[in-house]
Amino acid sequence: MTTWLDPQAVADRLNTACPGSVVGLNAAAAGDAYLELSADHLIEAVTFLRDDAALELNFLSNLTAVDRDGELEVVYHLQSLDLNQIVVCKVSAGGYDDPRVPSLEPIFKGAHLQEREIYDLFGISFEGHSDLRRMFLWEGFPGYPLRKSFLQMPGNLTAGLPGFSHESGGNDWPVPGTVDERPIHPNQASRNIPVPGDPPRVLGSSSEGQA
Amino acid sequence: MTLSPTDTEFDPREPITVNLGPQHPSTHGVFRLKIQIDGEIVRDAEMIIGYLHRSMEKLAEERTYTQNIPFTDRIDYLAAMSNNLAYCLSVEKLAGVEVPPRAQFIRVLFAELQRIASHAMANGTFINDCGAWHTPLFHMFREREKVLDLFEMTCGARLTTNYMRIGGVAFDLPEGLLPAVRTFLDEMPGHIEDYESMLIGNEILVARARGVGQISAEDAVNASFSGPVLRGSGVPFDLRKADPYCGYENFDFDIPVGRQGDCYDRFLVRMAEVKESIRILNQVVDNIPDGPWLTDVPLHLRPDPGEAYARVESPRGELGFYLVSDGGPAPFRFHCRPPSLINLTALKEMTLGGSLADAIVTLGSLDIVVGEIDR
Amino acid sequence: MSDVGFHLAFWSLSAITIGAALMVVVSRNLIHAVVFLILSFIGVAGLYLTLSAEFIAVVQILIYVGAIAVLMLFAIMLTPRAGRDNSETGMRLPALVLMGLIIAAGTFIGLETDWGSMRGEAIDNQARIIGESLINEFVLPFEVAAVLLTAALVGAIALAREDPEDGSLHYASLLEEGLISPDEPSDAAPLSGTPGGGD
Amino acid sequence: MIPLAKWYDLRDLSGLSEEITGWIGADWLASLVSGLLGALGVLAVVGPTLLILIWVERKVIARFQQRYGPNRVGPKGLVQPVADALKLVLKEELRPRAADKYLFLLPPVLIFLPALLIWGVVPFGPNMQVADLNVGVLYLLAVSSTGVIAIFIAGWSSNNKYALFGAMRVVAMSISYEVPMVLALLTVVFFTGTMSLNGIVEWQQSEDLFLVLMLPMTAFMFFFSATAELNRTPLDISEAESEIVAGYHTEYSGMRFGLFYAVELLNTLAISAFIATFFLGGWWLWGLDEWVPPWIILLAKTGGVYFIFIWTRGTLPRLRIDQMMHFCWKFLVPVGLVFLVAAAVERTLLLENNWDASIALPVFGIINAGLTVVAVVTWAKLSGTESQKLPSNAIMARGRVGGLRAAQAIRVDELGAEPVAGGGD
Repeated sequence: MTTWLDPQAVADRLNTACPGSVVGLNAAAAGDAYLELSADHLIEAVTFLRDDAALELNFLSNLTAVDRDGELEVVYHLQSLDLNQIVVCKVSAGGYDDPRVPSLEPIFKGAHLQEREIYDLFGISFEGHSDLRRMFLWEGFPGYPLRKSFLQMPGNLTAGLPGFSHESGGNDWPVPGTVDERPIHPNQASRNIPVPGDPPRVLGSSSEGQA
Repeated sequence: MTLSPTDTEFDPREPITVNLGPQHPSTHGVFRLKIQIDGEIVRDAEMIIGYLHRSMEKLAEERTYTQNIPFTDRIDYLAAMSNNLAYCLSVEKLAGVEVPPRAQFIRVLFAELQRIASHAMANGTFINDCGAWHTPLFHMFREREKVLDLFEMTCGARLTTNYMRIGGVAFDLPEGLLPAVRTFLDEMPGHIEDYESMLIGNEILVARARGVGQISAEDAVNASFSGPVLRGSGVPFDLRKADPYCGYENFDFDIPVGRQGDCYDRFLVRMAEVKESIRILNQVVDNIPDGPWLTDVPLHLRPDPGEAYARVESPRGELGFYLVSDGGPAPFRFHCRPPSLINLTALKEMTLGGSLADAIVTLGSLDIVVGEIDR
Repeated sequence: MSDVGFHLAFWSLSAITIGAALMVVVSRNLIHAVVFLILSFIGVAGLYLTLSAEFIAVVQILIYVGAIAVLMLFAIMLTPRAGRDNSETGMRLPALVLMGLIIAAGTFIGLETDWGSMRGEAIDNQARIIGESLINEFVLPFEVAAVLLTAALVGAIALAREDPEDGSLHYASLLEEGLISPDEPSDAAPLSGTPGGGD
Repeated sequence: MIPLAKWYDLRDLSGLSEEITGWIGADWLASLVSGLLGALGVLAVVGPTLLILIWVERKVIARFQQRYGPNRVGPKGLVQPVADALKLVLKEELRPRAADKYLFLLPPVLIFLPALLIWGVVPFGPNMQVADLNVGVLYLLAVSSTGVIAIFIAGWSSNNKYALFGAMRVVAMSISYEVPMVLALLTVVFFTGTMSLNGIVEWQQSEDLFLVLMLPMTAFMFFFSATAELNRTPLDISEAESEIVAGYHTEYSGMRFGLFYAVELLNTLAISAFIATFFLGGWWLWGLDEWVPPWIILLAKTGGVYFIFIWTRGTLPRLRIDQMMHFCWKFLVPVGLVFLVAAAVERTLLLENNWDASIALPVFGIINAGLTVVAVVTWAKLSGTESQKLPSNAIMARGRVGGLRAAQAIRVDELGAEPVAGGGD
């Protein structure tokens, strides 16, 4: 079983090796715990994480980004194959105008295509990347589709499909049960996602008699 | 044509640019490889992708967690079950859903069947890329068909199965499936013997694939390779062993690894993995428990704010789903870690200096699925 | 073969040969010129056939069409500007004068020579006779030609072979440049993909 | 040789043509008519055979591949080739705008000529040959070498890089493989002492053996070189589907493509007939040719050889171009020279010493077979890189999981020594 490293322990080691590189951490629960690194010290910190004998996080398992409604952050899943442990690191890239993060390509060749993808879809510039071009979309595509603000961007893009948008009353999804009052994200509300309650569900609770 | 340019300054040593794809017999989909060749030797290779980009990660942000399961079928359409599984595991991790034991066994059953089907396809097309006249491909298609028949028996679909559910699987196994799987498992070793007598040690195949597209273990790890491509380089990393899910720790199987990380090693690793899958399947069929196959999960699941990253060993490598929830009915962020894409990272380095034919063989041995690359 | 058929064959083959040869000169496209040259060769082979010289005819096709013309096409195709038509040059007038003189000389010789015709039995086993005369009567010219061809072969190889240092494009030179490195351990240069081994 | 047959004798259709020309008075007209008759006869055999061949090849390959093959059009799908041909005729013929206007149209026609001309010297029976040239072997080589030009023009005029690659490959390949082919045929000529194809068959008849028994390596050389000249798997690099789409005929559509396709099959059939003639006794089969029409015996043998062609295509992957060239120049040519000398020495010994052929020939056959074994074993030992000699199996990790250290441990276990990082070949 892969060990999800305690961010606090990793942060302690990091702080002694390259002070100032850890800006925050969340040690809430396994799988959810992460380490927040500063973009300025990212290269040194990740190099240390890779080379440190006790951590040996030499496999960049996953690299992605999340748009926290205007705040872009890059998420790294660093793994050690031999020691079988993994840690999640996050770096804040800044707001929508000119988000920047140092590229991990010099340390992990595996970051090459994943960073290009993030640049393409989020518009985060990875400084030091050898070939930062759009990958899926063509050069000159208006905006970055995975940003939450994509629909407000230039390009005559309208929300939803005609006849299905929330405003035009196209949402005739039958929703049983009570309505969940918790707010949902505006982007999701604009599409045909119903605002559902939790319908009673018994499927699979017995071993026979199902659709 | 580059050979008859209209300008007077012509450098005869300038390499010729050849576009392999987006429509080409051996690019396995709408994948474009722009190669600069000098005679037959590849001097530069650049891949151009995105012809199949459907922006699934964006679409998924506007569908409920359950509605997203059919999307995952379309990510890697040659291993839909594995994609279903990876996504469901991720949601279950996010929402803290327990999966009943029977469902675990059913999931392993179909994930391994899917691996056999996918590896059959991969090896068949690989031999085709080496220039065989479709014979091994058709033989391997025969086995893949049998697996797809089993899928159809269970969930009605052959390719885009949409079978896994959050908290289990959609339906219980139909009557007669397990005997059918048993028959399949009894037949399969004979078929594998056929392939091995035909392909393994075939001088032409060895000449074409040995030492071609070689990548060392260090480079493979550095380039985040996973799956048979990583194991072909000799690194025994398999998530079924390293980070067991669905109770893989209870099954007895082994990890095959290659000798030097060339195309032939990847082919051999896939061949051996099929045998290991059969071993696992035999144990699954013998030990599958009775009981529920799906837990009670709200249809419109709203996990608490948080994030989860769960991964499985798909036929192509480490397939992970990174989900972020803001408490809404749909994922706030839906990210798929595509093994096909990441395994292409070092394509240029692997093809450089080889011949055009080697580049094709190398591409074939990486076993890409364009649906997963572009998503 | 009777006279009618013979004359028919001779005149049509002559027309093909000369017409094709003319097109070789007239055609502005190099590839077209070579294709006409091939036609001309075939016409000559046909003329040999009318002389009952089967062996020579077959050898004409085998060597001139099958080998020399193919080599010409190959060389032209690898020449960058072969696809373009040749443009006008300033050598038109001198060439015209020269050609006129040559044609006049040829006509003069053709008209003045007393062409005796030879009638004889067709030789049955020409290959044997040619072979015997080559190694008996004409053994010295034959050997000289062989040595000459060998020298030409060696010279061609020496000319075509480029030094690995000057950035030539061959596999060996790629090794020199370090673009491919089959022997060095790959941790020296990360991700130096080793190329096809081959044999 | 059997006596000249009556005109109605099926065993030897040449009697028929003799009869017909006998009715015509004029000498030149008679030779013209008999020539035309022969050509028509060949066409009448070759045309339908071609259609059947397409069906046979597809059906046999389908059986190799666990499929049914064509089985919808006509009984057992027999009419399928006709339907395909009709479809090809009706299809629009496209010409790329940038292609050379005249040269683009030439190759499909040009390539058909040698494919038909080559049938002129096939001895279907003792007297059944359109032209019994005493330089038949050279004629075969000359005619087959012209086909390259058509392929070449096709590739160049298409103005397509794939087509150009196909053309370049095909020229490089045919020039190279013509050498072992000529060497193989020269060996046969040296051994039999004749360049006439009928003469070669008659030699085999008089010595009562197939040449393949005397010269196994030469037969293989001819077969392999022919495979290269015909662009068939495993040497089909000029139209390697997975690399350069369709090679030189990428841009051809409709019946123009159909002609290329037909020529490929026709040439394969012709080469099968030549292999049957040179090495398998042609129309002769230990006296059976007195009872069965000789041309049926030849066609049966041809079918057998053709089946081997289909078989290799159905089972083998493709070699890379440099590997092909290596095989040609480093193995086939030297070995061909050795066998040429061997054949010359053997024939001279036989003629000079007046040895009893019935004893000497089997001895020579055994010597040649031994030489073949030596050549093959030597090549097998010398060729191939170190990495190609690695075992063909995956290593089992045996419970080891992890990264580079685990990989190292497995290698140490397996190889018993520190491996070189990254390998190399």
